[in-house]
Amino acid sequence: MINDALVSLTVPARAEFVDLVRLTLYGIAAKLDFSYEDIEDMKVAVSEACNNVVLHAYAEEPEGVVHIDFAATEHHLRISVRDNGRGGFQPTGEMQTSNLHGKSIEEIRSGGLGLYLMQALMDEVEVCQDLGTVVVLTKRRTAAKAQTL
Amino acid sequence: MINDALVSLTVPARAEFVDLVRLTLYGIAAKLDFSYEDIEDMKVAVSEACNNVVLHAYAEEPEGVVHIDFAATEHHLRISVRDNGRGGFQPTGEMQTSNLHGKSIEEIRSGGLGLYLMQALMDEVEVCQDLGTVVVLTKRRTAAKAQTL
Amino acid sequence: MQTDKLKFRTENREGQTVVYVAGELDLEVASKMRDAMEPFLELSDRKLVLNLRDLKYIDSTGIGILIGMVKARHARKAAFAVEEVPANVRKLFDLTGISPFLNVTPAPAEGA
Amino acid sequence: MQTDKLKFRTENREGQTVVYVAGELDLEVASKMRDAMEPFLELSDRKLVLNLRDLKYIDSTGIGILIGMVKARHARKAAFAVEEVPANVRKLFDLTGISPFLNVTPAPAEGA
Ligand SMILES: Nc1ncnc2c1ncn2[C@@H]1O[C@H](COP(=O)(O)OP(=O)(O)O)[C@@H](O)[C@H]1O
Ligand SMILES: Nc1ncnc2c1ncn2[C@@H]1O[C@H](COP(=O)(O)OP(=O)(O)O)[C@@H](O)[C@H]1O
Repeated sequence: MINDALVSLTVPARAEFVDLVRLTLYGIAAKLDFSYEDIEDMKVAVSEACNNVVLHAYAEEPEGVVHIDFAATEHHLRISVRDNGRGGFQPTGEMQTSNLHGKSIEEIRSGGLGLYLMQALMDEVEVCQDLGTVVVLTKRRTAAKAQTL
Repeated sequence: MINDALVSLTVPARAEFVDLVRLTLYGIAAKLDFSYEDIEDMKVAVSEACNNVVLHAYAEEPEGVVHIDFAATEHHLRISVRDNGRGGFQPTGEMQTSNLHGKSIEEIRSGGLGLYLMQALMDEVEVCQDLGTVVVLTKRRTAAKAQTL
Repeated sequence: MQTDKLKFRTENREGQTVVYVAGELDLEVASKMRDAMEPFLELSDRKLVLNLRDLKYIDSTGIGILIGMVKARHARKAAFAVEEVPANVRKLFDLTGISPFLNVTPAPAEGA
Repeated sequence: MQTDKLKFRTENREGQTVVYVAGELDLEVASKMRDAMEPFLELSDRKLVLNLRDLKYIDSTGIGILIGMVKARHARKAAFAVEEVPANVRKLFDLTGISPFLNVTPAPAEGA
């Protein structure tokens, strides 16, 4: 019913607005009949992308914003998290991700898990850098639909 | 904390997206420590403005959208509901509102209650017509703050 | 539409049909509500009662539907009432002026 | 910040301090979490247990804080564990690989 619909949300690039992005995502994903687990996965992935904007995109600009576009098609929900910041990812090539598997307690450290989690939780993750950064997170709808129909 | 923050939401001008606007409003108003009753008032007023866009703003354009801006200051939450439709309010002067008070069962009829409710539930309602229509709904924060602090 | 946005459940009391309306009654589900109510409006020899205990949200769209129901029952000289109205819904009934037409009762009017 | 976004409650069991962490542990409340945990990290003669029964949300920010706690307790040679982890939180612990460091127990490890 809401196929091909586009919802856009813009919030200040501040930590206290990330839960608002999750709430809006929840509303959209519930409309699309995603399963509880898929919704939880997307909440975390989108928050990771937003956290990165809050932490890394804007140097000292207090006016920075995050734009989130939610595009639903018959088969996917595609969530784009966009900033107008200074970038910071490697310009090309493999995305660096890290996790704690196989590490000792001395080796593990906080940080660097965001992109790894986005990739683990979504079906597809793309990062584009142009004027700022866009992280595009895609989740398939098929499984969810099969569960509820 | 989130004073002077601006959150913007754009959704298709379709009935099934109005509850998403309410959800986002809820998230913002809860952050601002509005009381339960104030939040309920704002939910209805904003929905009335969105319903009007869905019903009246766009003739046959299936691609019409509603833009909602939420602007928080120290003393107010100001919610602007904007469309790019054909307008339809009286260009100037008093806003027409109606209600059922003092009417007989034969006189009452469905419809025409939206603007009346917006005015009854908000502290201020402004309507501007330019390229489309903007309805600006304002709620004072003072009472809410006094309740929760 | 989420399937659980607006739900109905019917209960028969003596001489009354009670319809429990639960969820959110807004523009999206207006025609669902109208369709669901139509058969009950016809039953003129029974009192029709809407129980709104679990109605979380209503706006002028829903109030417009209730106005239509009030008028349809009145035209048939058939009894109509509303019971267990939550405070936020009651506020809107009072503001719009529909309350006097709804015969609002606070608790189930058993056998009334 | 809503005041109820992240809440703590402490319980003393034999030889253990159990801290119940309830709500959403995200970037907004990260420093609140770190500040609240600091005094417990110092108590090296007691086992420190986080009960996550009512933790509704966590992401890499919160997991980063837990990594810090794991390391702080390890440096003091002091016991640390996590109990009653909800399924969605558990999934993230397993994905990131933090699980082996958390000594996760399903139910309260009474007197353990
Ligand atoms: N929106 C962004 N703008 C600029 N740099 C970013 C952005 N998102 C991520 N980065 C860069 O990519 C790195 C890896 O991100 P991530 O895997 O989420 O881990 P973390 O944020 O914990 O460092 C960040 O440290 C940062 O340098
Ligand atoms: N966004 C809008 N675009 C065009 N016309 C509008 C818009 N909002 C309201 N109107 C006009 O104002 C009238 C009064 O609106 P309202 O009081 O909400 O009652 P109702 O929508 O039930 O008619 C509408 O009937 C419509 O003609």
